[in-house]
Amino acid sequence: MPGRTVKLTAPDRTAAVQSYVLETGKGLGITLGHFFKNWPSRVPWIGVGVVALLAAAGGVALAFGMKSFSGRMTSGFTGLLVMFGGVPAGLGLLALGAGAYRKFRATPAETYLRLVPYPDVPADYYPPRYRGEHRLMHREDGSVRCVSCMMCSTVCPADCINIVAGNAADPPSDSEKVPGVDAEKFPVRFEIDELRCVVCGLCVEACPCDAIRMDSSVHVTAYANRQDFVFDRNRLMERGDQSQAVQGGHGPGWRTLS
Amino acid sequence: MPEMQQIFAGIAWNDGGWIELAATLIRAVIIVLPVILLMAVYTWMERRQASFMQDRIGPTRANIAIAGKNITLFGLLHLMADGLKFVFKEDIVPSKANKLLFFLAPILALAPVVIVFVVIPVGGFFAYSHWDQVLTADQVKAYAMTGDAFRLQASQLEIGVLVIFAFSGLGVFGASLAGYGSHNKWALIGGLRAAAQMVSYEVTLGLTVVGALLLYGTLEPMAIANWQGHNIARWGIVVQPIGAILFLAAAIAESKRIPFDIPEGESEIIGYNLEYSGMRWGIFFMGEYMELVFVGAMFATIFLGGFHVPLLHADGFRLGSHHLAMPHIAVVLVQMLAFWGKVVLLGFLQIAIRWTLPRMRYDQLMRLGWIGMLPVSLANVMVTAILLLVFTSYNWNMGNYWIASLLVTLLVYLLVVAPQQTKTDEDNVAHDEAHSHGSH
Amino acid sequence: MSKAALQAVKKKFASEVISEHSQHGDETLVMKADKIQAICEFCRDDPAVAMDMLSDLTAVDFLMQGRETRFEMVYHLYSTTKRHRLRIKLPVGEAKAEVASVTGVWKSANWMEREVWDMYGIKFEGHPDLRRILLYEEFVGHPLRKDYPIAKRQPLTRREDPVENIWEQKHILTGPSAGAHFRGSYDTE
Amino acid sequence: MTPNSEQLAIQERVALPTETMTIMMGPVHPAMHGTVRVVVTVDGERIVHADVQVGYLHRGFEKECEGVTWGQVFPYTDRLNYVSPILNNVGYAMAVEKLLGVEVPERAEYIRVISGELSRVGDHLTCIAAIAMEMGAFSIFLYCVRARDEVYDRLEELTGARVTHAYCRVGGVKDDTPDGWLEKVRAGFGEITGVIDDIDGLLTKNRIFLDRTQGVGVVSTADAISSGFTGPVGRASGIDYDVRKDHPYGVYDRIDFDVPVMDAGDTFCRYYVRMEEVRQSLRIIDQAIDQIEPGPVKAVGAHRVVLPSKNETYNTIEGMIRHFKLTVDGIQVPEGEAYSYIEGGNGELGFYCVADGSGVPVKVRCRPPCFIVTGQLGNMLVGHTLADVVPIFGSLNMIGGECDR
Repeated sequence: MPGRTVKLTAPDRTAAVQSYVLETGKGLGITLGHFFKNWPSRVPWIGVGVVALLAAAGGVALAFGMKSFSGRMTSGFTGLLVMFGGVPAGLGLLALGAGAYRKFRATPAETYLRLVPYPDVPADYYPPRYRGEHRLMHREDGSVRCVSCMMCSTVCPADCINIVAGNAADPPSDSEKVPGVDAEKFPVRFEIDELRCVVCGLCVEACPCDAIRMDSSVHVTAYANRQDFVFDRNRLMERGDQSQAVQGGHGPGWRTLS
Repeated sequence: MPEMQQIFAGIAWNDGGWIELAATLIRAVIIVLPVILLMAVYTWMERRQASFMQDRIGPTRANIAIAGKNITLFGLLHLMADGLKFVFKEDIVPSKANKLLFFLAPILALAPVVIVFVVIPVGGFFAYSHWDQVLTADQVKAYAMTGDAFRLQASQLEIGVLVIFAFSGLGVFGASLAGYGSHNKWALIGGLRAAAQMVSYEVTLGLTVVGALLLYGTLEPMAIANWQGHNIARWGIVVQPIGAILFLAAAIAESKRIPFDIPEGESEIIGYNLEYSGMRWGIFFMGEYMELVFVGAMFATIFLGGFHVPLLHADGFRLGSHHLAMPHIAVVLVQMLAFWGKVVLLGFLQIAIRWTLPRMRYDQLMRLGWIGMLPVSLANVMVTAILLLVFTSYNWNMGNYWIASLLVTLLVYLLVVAPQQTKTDEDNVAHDEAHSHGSH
Repeated sequence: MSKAALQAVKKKFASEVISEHSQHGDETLVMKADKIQAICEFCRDDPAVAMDMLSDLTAVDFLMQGRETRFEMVYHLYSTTKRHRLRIKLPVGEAKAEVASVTGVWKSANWMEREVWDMYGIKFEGHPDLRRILLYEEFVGHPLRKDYPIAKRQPLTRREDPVENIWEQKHILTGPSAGAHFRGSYDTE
Repeated sequence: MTPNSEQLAIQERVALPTETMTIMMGPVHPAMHGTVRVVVTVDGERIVHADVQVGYLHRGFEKECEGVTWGQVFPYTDRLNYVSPILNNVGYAMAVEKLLGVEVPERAEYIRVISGELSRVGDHLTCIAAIAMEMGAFSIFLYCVRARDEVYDRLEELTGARVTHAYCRVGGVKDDTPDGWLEKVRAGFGEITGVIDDIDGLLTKNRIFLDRTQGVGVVSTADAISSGFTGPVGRASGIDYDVRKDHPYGVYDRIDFDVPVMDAGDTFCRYYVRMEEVRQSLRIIDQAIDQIEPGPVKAVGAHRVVLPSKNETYNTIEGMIRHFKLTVDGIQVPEGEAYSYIEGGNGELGFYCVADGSGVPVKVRCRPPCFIVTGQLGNMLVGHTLADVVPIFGSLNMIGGECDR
């Protein structure tokens, strides 16, 4: 058995540790390092630069205004110009440069920010396997694929699926029966209580005809009313599209799950 | 009461007296208004800076929709949203609370912090009738003598620093009465902790500046700022490094922020202001950020040259023989900006410290205050006194004082701080052994 | 590995052993419940056994299996020095659901015995603090007993509170039947 | 005459009569995550008695298990230790496999190891975050959350859910890894080690943190053994016991990793051991990714255990019948009992299953490491100050879902 047991020892309490100050400084270095890495990416540098240049222009105007207002300003005007106009202008140019740099070089990916401002920016990070709200798949003719076999409601550990089966009208004769379309049973009611659902995905695994899926990439949103969380058949079918799984034989684009 | 008479004698109740009164009011407004504004900005800064230190983007929700776009102004609108929330939130008073103390506590927490700003100079003298001319320091002084200059300080008190400590010491009543009056065990613990902590650190806070005050030879904040002046080698942080660090630590402890936020300790005891809600809580909140401004202003005045800017003389920037002359108004404006800039920078530092360090424990805090910081600050006072004596008796150039002070700082560290640290360590061990026996 | 431990315990307490097995490699001794404290002390102190850790302690209700003794206490012992395990099982009857506590032998038994008391209603003699642990004091019954209905609800009220009955009528008698397949949460048409 | 210390103590007591105060710490308290109540009796700041009350998150896991089939238990196990659900999944699956005697394919074992170790990283990061946050170092909490998000993103891609994965099945795992997933896992190491190094720099030598944690909540080795401590908490107290090393399951015997052990048994050790274990977990994942080979992820030929592939279900009558039988009746587990244990996030996570030959368990007992550790919390607190409750509690990483089940 490779590897071993390693005895770890706590760090020595050297004078540097004991004096608080050095380690505090080091800590500040780390956190402020994060600050200075994240902060510049969130500053609208070009806007800042424009504002600073406008301020510089205002400063220059103010300096000239002072001179004309006073009428006796004989010396020191250069300094006034430098402080009121030159310094903001220099800072503004720096900001513009930073903005240009950021626009063409640095990206937010170089920072530590890993955020999706979710409600403002729709999340597009759902992986293909993400289990979201349920949906019911369709047949070619747009009817529901579900045959009311009750597998999903049986396997559901949360008891959240309620199915009432109904008998489809028999086709006039066996020869007119379309395999996989004319099923004997179909769900009269198919309800899922998303509030009870624990999003385990066992129903999808249990479905023998690819009728129920959770790959809608929508996670259950909030509703004001509890009753709104009970999704009925039509609502579940709205998200669904035609399944390419074919009962009784391989069809085109066969969807293999495992 | 001769003292009272003396104080009132200072105001001559004639025509000139009314002008003086009006001028004081104007000064008060110029100084307190930025403080309140800065306090509001700090609440924003704390959110925003913390968010970037923690890899977040901070407040984004409060916004104004203009033409279909949500204007958030970098989260600045949260200030307004907060204010509105505080005002309109239900004000809950616990039924068993001591009503008088409960109502009094927020006021006592906020008022003293505002008062201390009266003695803090945000700039030098503004010779308003000669605002457009290049004035030398002597000229400004002369105008100040004749009353032709406006003092950028609400009140010039010879005992300025003492006034500051006196009023900031009153802040303890706010916290401890809030804890006592709330009729809540957690709040009570918070209040008790606040009382003990703030009283203890008041001592250290006072002693850490004594070294600096010995050098400056005055208690008047404007004079303190002027002693340091535009020469960075004379600034308090250079000539009194130990004093500066200890002062900052003690001041953070006074303002009850991490690592010294024992009275509040959000995750342990929710704090002395646990039972407060609405604007009453908002006042505590304001007081806390006001203290942030106050600590910055104090530190800037005593250790960072106050409103002075390096190389900026009364008549403009001077470096060697180069001279960039500036009219008086420009110098005054730059100095005021520099002062507030220093305060904001210190606010930045305090916020950074808050979001970096863990919190101390109550007994460790006390140990640090009484047997860590107090002896060191005493040693600092002694060393400063001896050095000062040597410098003055041999008539050495005070311009070189900073070299000596840095050397001695090192010496103080080796002789006083280092042994002290090992000692507290042993204490810790003994203490912990006692614990482990108790627990198992 | 633990065969030796099993043999050692068997040798010492031969009269106590009801049966033994090594199903799936887990050495198990089924013993009489009377001397459990002595057995555990021996297991802990005997150098050949050296079970210094009580890994797990639980009970099983065999009501549905129709055994003579309804409950079975299960002790999983582990030795941190010898790295072996032993399972000791004690049949406990329903009439006198009482076992001696092993809190004196291992500290970890304290909460686990409280849990067994809470869930199965098996009393532990000599336990220093036998209170309910996961459930509240007002709870009626012991929920892990097989005759406790899985869907039964108890309001968080005092025992004597008449509201309880109303609750039961409203929520249990007309609620979904538990345990059956093809379950539906809602009334079907 | 100068009074001796005893007389002084008496004098003090007479002059300053003190009274203890009982405080309810929790269940709604910012630091009592997972809702637990500690009724502390304090003398000033010093705790003289502490009664820990759990059960606020009790959902009747074992009772629920007795009403469902063996396969339906997986979603419940997710909710035991909800910061490392895969480990619970694996633990339960192994117990049932032990009862059935099913051989798990090698690839499934590797996937279990990789996803399990990812879960462990998430678990430890959560604990470190909690310790730091409860001492006011909020930044560290958020750094940990960022690193944990990396873990969650990978697990989401693998399992389809961020927290409640329901990923393992008896006899294997639900699905094979997505394309390129293993490389993605490895690419995410930088994020996690970066955060761990940052935390190291911020806390490990920070005297405030050391003072708050060293010598606080000490558990001696003997006490820890008697209390049944395992996992990081046990190893911090000097118990050299790691199920992965001492009773290797899965493919851990082919992987080289270290087990960190410390002696002092205080809060700092528990923090430090976890930091090292995160690094070791990354090492394990790295090697497992190197060793993993293509292959099936569900037991081959175990028709009575593993659901048939969708291909079979859709197209063959045998597959359809097997599918229906397994879904309705569940896996028919032969009569017997088994105790299977793995190294969970907080220690030995055992599952004791009793079967009577039907598709429904007689008993599924989870041996929750959190519950056993929390059992000693009361003893650990006595003698410390009120402020110490929080870091000690945080360092035990009590997860409400696992403790209360």
